[in-house]
Amino acid sequence: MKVNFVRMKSAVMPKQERERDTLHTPLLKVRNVSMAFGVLAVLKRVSFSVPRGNILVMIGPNGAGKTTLLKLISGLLPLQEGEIWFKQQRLSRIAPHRISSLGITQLFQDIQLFSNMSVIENVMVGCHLRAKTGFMRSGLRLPSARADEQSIFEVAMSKLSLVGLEQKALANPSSLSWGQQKLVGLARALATGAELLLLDEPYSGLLTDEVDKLNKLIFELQRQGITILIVEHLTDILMGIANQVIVLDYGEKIAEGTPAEIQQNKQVIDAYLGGGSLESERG
Amino acid sequence: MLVGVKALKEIPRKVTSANLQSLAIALSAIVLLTIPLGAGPYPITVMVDMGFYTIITMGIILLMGFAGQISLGHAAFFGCGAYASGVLTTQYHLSPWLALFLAAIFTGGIATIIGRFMFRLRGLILAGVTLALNLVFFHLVSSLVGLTGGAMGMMNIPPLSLGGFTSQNLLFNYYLVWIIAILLLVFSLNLANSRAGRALRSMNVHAGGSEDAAQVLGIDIMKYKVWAFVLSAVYASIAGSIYAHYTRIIEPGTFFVPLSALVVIMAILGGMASPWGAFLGAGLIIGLRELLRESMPVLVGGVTGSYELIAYGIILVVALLFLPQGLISIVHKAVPKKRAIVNES
Amino acid sequence: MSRKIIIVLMVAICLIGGLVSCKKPEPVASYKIGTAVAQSGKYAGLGLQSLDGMQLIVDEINKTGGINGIPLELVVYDDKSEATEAALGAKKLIEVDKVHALVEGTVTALGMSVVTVANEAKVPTLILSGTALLDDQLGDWVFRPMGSEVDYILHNLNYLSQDLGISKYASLLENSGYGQGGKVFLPQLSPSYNMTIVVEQYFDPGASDLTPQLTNIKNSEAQAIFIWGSSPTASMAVKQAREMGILLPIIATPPQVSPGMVEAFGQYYEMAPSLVALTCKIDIWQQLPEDDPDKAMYREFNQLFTERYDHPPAMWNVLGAQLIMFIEDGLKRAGADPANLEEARGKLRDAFETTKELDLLAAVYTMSPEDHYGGVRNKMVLVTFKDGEMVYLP
Amino acid sequence: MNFSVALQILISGLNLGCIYAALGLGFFVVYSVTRVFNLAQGEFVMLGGMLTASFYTMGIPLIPSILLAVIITALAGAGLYRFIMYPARKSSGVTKVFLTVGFALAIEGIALRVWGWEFRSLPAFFNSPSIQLWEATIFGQTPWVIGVTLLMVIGLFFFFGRTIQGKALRACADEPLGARMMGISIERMALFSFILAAGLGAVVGALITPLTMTSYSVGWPLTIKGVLAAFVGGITRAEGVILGGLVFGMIEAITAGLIPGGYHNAIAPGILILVLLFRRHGLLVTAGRE
Repeated sequence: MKVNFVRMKSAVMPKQERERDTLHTPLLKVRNVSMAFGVLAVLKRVSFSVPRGNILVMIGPNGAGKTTLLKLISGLLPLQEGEIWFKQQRLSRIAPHRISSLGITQLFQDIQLFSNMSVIENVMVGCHLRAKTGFMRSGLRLPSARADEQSIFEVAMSKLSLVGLEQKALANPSSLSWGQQKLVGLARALATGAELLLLDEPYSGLLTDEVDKLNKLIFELQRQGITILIVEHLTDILMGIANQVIVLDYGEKIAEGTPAEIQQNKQVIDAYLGGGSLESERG
Repeated sequence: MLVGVKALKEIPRKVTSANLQSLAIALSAIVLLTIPLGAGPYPITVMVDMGFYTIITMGIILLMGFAGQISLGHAAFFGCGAYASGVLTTQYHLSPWLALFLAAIFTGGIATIIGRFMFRLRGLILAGVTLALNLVFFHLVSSLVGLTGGAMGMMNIPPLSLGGFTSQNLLFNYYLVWIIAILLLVFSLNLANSRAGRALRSMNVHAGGSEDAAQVLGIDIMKYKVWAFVLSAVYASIAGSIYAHYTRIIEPGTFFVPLSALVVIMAILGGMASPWGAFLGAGLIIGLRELLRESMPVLVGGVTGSYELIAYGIILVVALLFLPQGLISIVHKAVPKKRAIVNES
Repeated sequence: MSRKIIIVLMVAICLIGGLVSCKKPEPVASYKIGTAVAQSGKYAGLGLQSLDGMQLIVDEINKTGGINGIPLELVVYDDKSEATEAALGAKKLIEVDKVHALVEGTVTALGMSVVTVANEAKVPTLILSGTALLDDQLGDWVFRPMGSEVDYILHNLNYLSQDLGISKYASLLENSGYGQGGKVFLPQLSPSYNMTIVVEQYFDPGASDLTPQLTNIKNSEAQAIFIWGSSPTASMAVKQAREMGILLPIIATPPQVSPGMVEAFGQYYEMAPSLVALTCKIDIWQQLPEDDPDKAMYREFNQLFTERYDHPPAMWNVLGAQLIMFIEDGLKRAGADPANLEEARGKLRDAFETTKELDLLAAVYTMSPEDHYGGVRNKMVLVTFKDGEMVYLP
Repeated sequence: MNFSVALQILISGLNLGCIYAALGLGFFVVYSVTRVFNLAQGEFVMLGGMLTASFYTMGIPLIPSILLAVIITALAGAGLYRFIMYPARKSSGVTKVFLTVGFALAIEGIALRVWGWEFRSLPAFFNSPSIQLWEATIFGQTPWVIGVTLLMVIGLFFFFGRTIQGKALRACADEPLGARMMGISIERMALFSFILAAGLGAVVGALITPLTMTSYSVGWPLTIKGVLAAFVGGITRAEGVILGGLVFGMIEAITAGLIPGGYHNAIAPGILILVLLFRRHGLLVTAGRE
């Protein structure tokens, strides 16, 4: 019995359109996005675009609306105003899981690993979109379900070894260090096969050697063609890896450019850093 | 590093602790199937009842323990199966087996429709909606006298029969109920360690899951909630159909809120982390009831109803206080912890 | 530490629960009557009252040397007002306690739940419920020596049409198994008295306000109201009707004139035209004429009961008691050996089936192999209310 | 439908609505402080009714009877918190709900033991006579039900909105950590909420006994109705509970008067389900306030 009553909405593009989607058009376009919780405006007409293969870093102090923006892109919050385009597909009124199936996934600031599962199972959940086995086939353990399971497992293991944690496959996530948990979260996100990775403060709480490891990993992912959007309030670490930097302050984009440009930007230094230099901002 | 990758080419059985599970299934199957050899008809009757509770509770564990959604109205689905079976066999003269099957489909269909709307809600409010559903069901079957016999109940439901045995035979029922219970257990365990089961567990916010994380990984949480709900309703419906063909008389009072609450209590006390919890929880509560039925006349003599009620309430409270994770947590502690197999190689 | 103890206890409970239910039966030296009626849950009132009556008669019989020299034993379980528990209780009485006869079910749903069990185990069983709706379902081993609601419908309709000359009435029925009897039989039987039900209303047992229903009745052409129910709401309906100024004659069912209800609502019952109900003679036995053959019987029962329980008996006490008397009569005639269980059960069943004109407190019984329910003539009387008293209406 | 029927239905709905609203308030008080859904609330109502009726029949005047009943029931509420909910404060929400179920069962058993199965009643408070309003009737007890419910609502509003104690209570649920830092003892507040809920329940019990009579077994049906009323209006706000109770009562009165054949019992909860599905946080509570 095939178990699939997913509504095939406009979320999936026709194949031709997808092919027209060339490397030249940005992978992600955010246009005039505003967001308010009640009377509190969190984002004010923010626009930017991320070309394919870029690493975009968005910085801004706590409360600048960075996390909200990520949640709008991944669909966890409903878009109130403005447009978000992904691969020529407009993301509005699309459920988060459909957005994920289009190729966007997110690593949360608090990771949100599933503590009721082992590490490998966590990553296997990330492989959800790679198989179709439904309830009946799973429950009856049909050969097709087992084959699916095996392939999911292999993918999950490969992602886990990519982040160097295959030794911990059977551990419970809560027994890992914070840095290791971040890596598991990353492996889980990678397992979805997403083209755009949204990382919400991936560096927070990491030790120095873990930061280096993560940096290497991010470069490796970029090399594999994955586009990455990082949100961070620590700044100096990121300047080395970013292709493009955006500064948000109280919901407004106050600057955009290369790391070097941003470091020189007067407005950023005045408004956001209060006159201090970016280097001194290290927490 | 590479050693580890090699060692884990296959899904380790220990990830799913499949070896232990199969052993436990085999053992309990043997125990359950041999009990009748040594027990009189009364304990077997009690065990048949326990089987019904076990099946419904397993559904509750799928819904609450896996998907993390609460239901206080599963007696309605139990009743839905029972009444659908009853109506189809007495009014339309279908074969009881066909009726059982159709009843499950019918109940599943109803649960799908309800679930589609209901899971726009979350948390405790689901308890309210399911409770109200139970009320609606109860009053409907009590009022539809022509179809269901109303408050008096429905009688003369034909028994299930197979190879010359009918469910007028107690042992036939015993084996039928427990074989189905074990099959559903295997189904549930398979599910637990599969793509669908992981998806369910990933969104269980009460047990360390996260709906947001599940969604950004591509899981349609609405669809999975509805599926968990439908499956649990179908479990209850199957139990209900067998119950109807076994007692051959059903009345609305059986399918009311107390039963809905009872199966949730069984799920909590058995433990919601695993379908095994259903066996433990049903065993504990039914054992307790029998113990009270047996001991109270000796302790206080004569009319004991109120004492039984008091003792039952107190023991329930004590059990919930001291076993918040259910009996299964003790079993999990007793079983040696899984070691990472990579380290072994 | 204490947690471990509790856990061990929990497991022990499971095991012991299983073990004790396997215990060996004791040798049979007495006639055993098993009963699993409601001692808790919503029907506990009926169950506990009938138990009081049963226990009284059992002890009385044993004081006078038992039946044919063999003592009588009453084994009691609680059916918790649940059908599954009732069936389970019956099963336990049959299989573990090895009873010779069963008394079950204070309400229909509970009573009927043991029918299958009793017939399969071949145990003569009496069920206590008062509706005739399911009499064709009883089978070979189940008896319902309780009479039928048709009796009191006929009596009451007769009173309404002959004495009061009423042809249009309203029915106000409880949504319950008990009310279902009225729902089915009232429309069936009314035409034979040239009566029509002009409006049919329902209420939930436990409802607190029946004014919408009563307003509908008030606005109809009804000349009388037949209120049918066993919950206090059915009695409260009378109060609410009177307070709303509905001064139509009201006919009630026996539960509504039980002592507790009369105490609570008596002042409304006697508002003119005072309530009329058919009930058991026990309620007004003192007012029976001296030549009434039952008066002595009631006097004696009343004395026995009051001595033991410190309050006068009510209808359900009598019903419980007289079922034990019914069994006593059967056992006397069966003369079975209690040790030979199967034979004794068979003989007792046959004895029940040959019950002839057995005149007990509240009914006269005649049974036959074909009819396990019909030949019961309830000795019921019409009562009304006056000066705070229930008054016999000859 | 003519005027008298409509008016009578309105009055009946108001009467029922106030009863359900008053029932729901007990859930609200406990829920808003502890986030526990107390399914023993109906048993408090039962205790209140039974105790008041017992004291009253012993010859104690009405008001002292009610006061005594409220005190004893409040003690039961304190016991529920101190011996069951407090030790279980770290348990999951579902476990807590069923702890209250266990307590309720035990209370029902004790009531059956102590008072037996008999129904008990009270006369309308101070023997208030029923009133004729055009062609409709208002029972003597109905003004008392409405009035006391109103008083309880106003009292709760004042208490939660104006008094320090009440604000502290609310803070416990909204910001447990903050409340603790402010030096508020969450445990003491929770204890207080159970006492308050039990006391309110007892008052409701005394209020409805003249209308419905009471016995050991009335607790569960009342709990179920109270739960639904509380849910439909929005359990997080007192106004929501009141509105929910009134809506529920009104639906019951209308369907009881207009739907033939006993189906009206299925309709009220059915409508409630619809309300919840389309206004998922209850009638009053706006989205975003979960």
